[in-house]
Amino acid sequence: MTPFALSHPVVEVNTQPLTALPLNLVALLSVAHHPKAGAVVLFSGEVRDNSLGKQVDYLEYEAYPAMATKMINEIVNEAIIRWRLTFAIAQHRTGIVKSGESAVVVITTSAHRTEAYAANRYIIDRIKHEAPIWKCEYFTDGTKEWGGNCNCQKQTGDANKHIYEFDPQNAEK
Amino acid sequence: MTPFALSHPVVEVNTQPLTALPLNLVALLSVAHHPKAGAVVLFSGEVRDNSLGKQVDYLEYEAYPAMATKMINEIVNEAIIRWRLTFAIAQHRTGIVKSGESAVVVITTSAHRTEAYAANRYIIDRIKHEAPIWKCEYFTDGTKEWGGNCNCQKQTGDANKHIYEFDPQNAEK
Amino acid sequence: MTIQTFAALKDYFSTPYEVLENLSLISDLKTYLIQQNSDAENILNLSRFAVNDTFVDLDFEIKKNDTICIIPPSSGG
Amino acid sequence: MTIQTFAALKDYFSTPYEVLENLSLISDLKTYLIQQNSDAENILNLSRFAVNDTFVDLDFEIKKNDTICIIPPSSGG
Repeated sequence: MTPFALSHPVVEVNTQPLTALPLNLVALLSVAHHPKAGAVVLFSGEVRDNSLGKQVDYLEYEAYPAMATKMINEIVNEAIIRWRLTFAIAQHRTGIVKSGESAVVVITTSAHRTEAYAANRYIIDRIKHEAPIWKCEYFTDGTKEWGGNCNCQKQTGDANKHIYEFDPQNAEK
Repeated sequence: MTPFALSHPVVEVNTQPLTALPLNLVALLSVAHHPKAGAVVLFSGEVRDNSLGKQVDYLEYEAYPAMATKMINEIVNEAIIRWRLTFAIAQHRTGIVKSGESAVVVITTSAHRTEAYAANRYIIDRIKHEAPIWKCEYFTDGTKEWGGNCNCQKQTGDANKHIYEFDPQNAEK
Repeated sequence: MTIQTFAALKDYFSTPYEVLENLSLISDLKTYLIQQNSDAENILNLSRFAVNDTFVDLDFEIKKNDTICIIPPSSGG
Repeated sequence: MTIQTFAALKDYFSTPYEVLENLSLISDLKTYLIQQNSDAENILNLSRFAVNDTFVDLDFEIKKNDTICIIPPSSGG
């Protein structure tokens, strides 16, 4: 928990990379303002009510906290340096997340918008592919499935080589 | 003003493309949830404290309301169809906007994230280049400047042909 | 004929701006405005013309009672 | 030697999982685990190994008291 000053009272905003509590997008967004930032991009990954053609009841996210925390911090810091961001944060929820709730949030800010968009996309892609966090889908029919695994290795032949949907090089031009 | 039901009380959220009131990102974000949407992307264009090497006091946005409203609606609807979004909204502020305040917000939601990012970027780029909205920068030294004009025509030779920083075709692959 | 101008254009032509001549095409209007204020030539070359809230080309024929707006380059966002 | 497993891997090896043999390389551990439960071969081939919270290659030498985690493919977000 990091204390900081908002417009009036001093509030505590949970900025940990992993949290078992509901993600507070509003509080995180309020931390993101920066006088040198002309662009703020927020991504929220939310739980859909359907997956694999079945009705989703809820998801449960398991994480290996030590490595996931370290990795998310590293990814965010790398993005801050690479795109000269004024601010960046990523937070992933663990435990049960219901349909319509946010499972992960990424906020990036920069002087101009190209960098904020590119960095935001880079951070979520890397978290999704690389951070030791796993999703288990529980369906309304009572079945469950460990799901949405990163399958890049089948194509790259290396568990540490990923194919991202988005090419950050291209976004930098 | 569109009435809709939030978790508890029924509130009114201003969803007009143009507004002279401060942009309420939180209220707009609360409208954006959709049970089929796995991805929510929010862009906020905020007033920086500096521009052209000078300290910015405030900006003043002038719009031609009839055309700007029509155009923003058309751009948003085009993006909804093109990327099969579950939701999209864009709102631009008019009048005086102070440093740190949001001048424009775009929210897009879709089943998967590629579409929400691409559509969001597409909407803000088109609004910035094409909508009849003009920014006047007022500096702390007392000077002012009509600024940040779209200059694409100098390269394209056509006031209706723009060069976007971002290529939406590329983002659709 | 009355035209509306916006933003930086207002530094050259107050809004609404009265045009007393009879002009048939948008290109004639543009030529006329440059004659009135040659300093505005650059910004007029970068501006779009709208008639009844729709962008039109320079060869558009102006009808009586048309509402004409001159739209300088956008700078929203 | 004690190893930790996660997510779908827990359906094959409870966590923590005790390995009684003395094994010198991560590749030996992988071979051993496939011998214990051949159904896990596919997911083990897709998993990464971490020693003391750092990813390592298959030729990494296991030291006494190392904390070994087997990390199945990520599915966060």
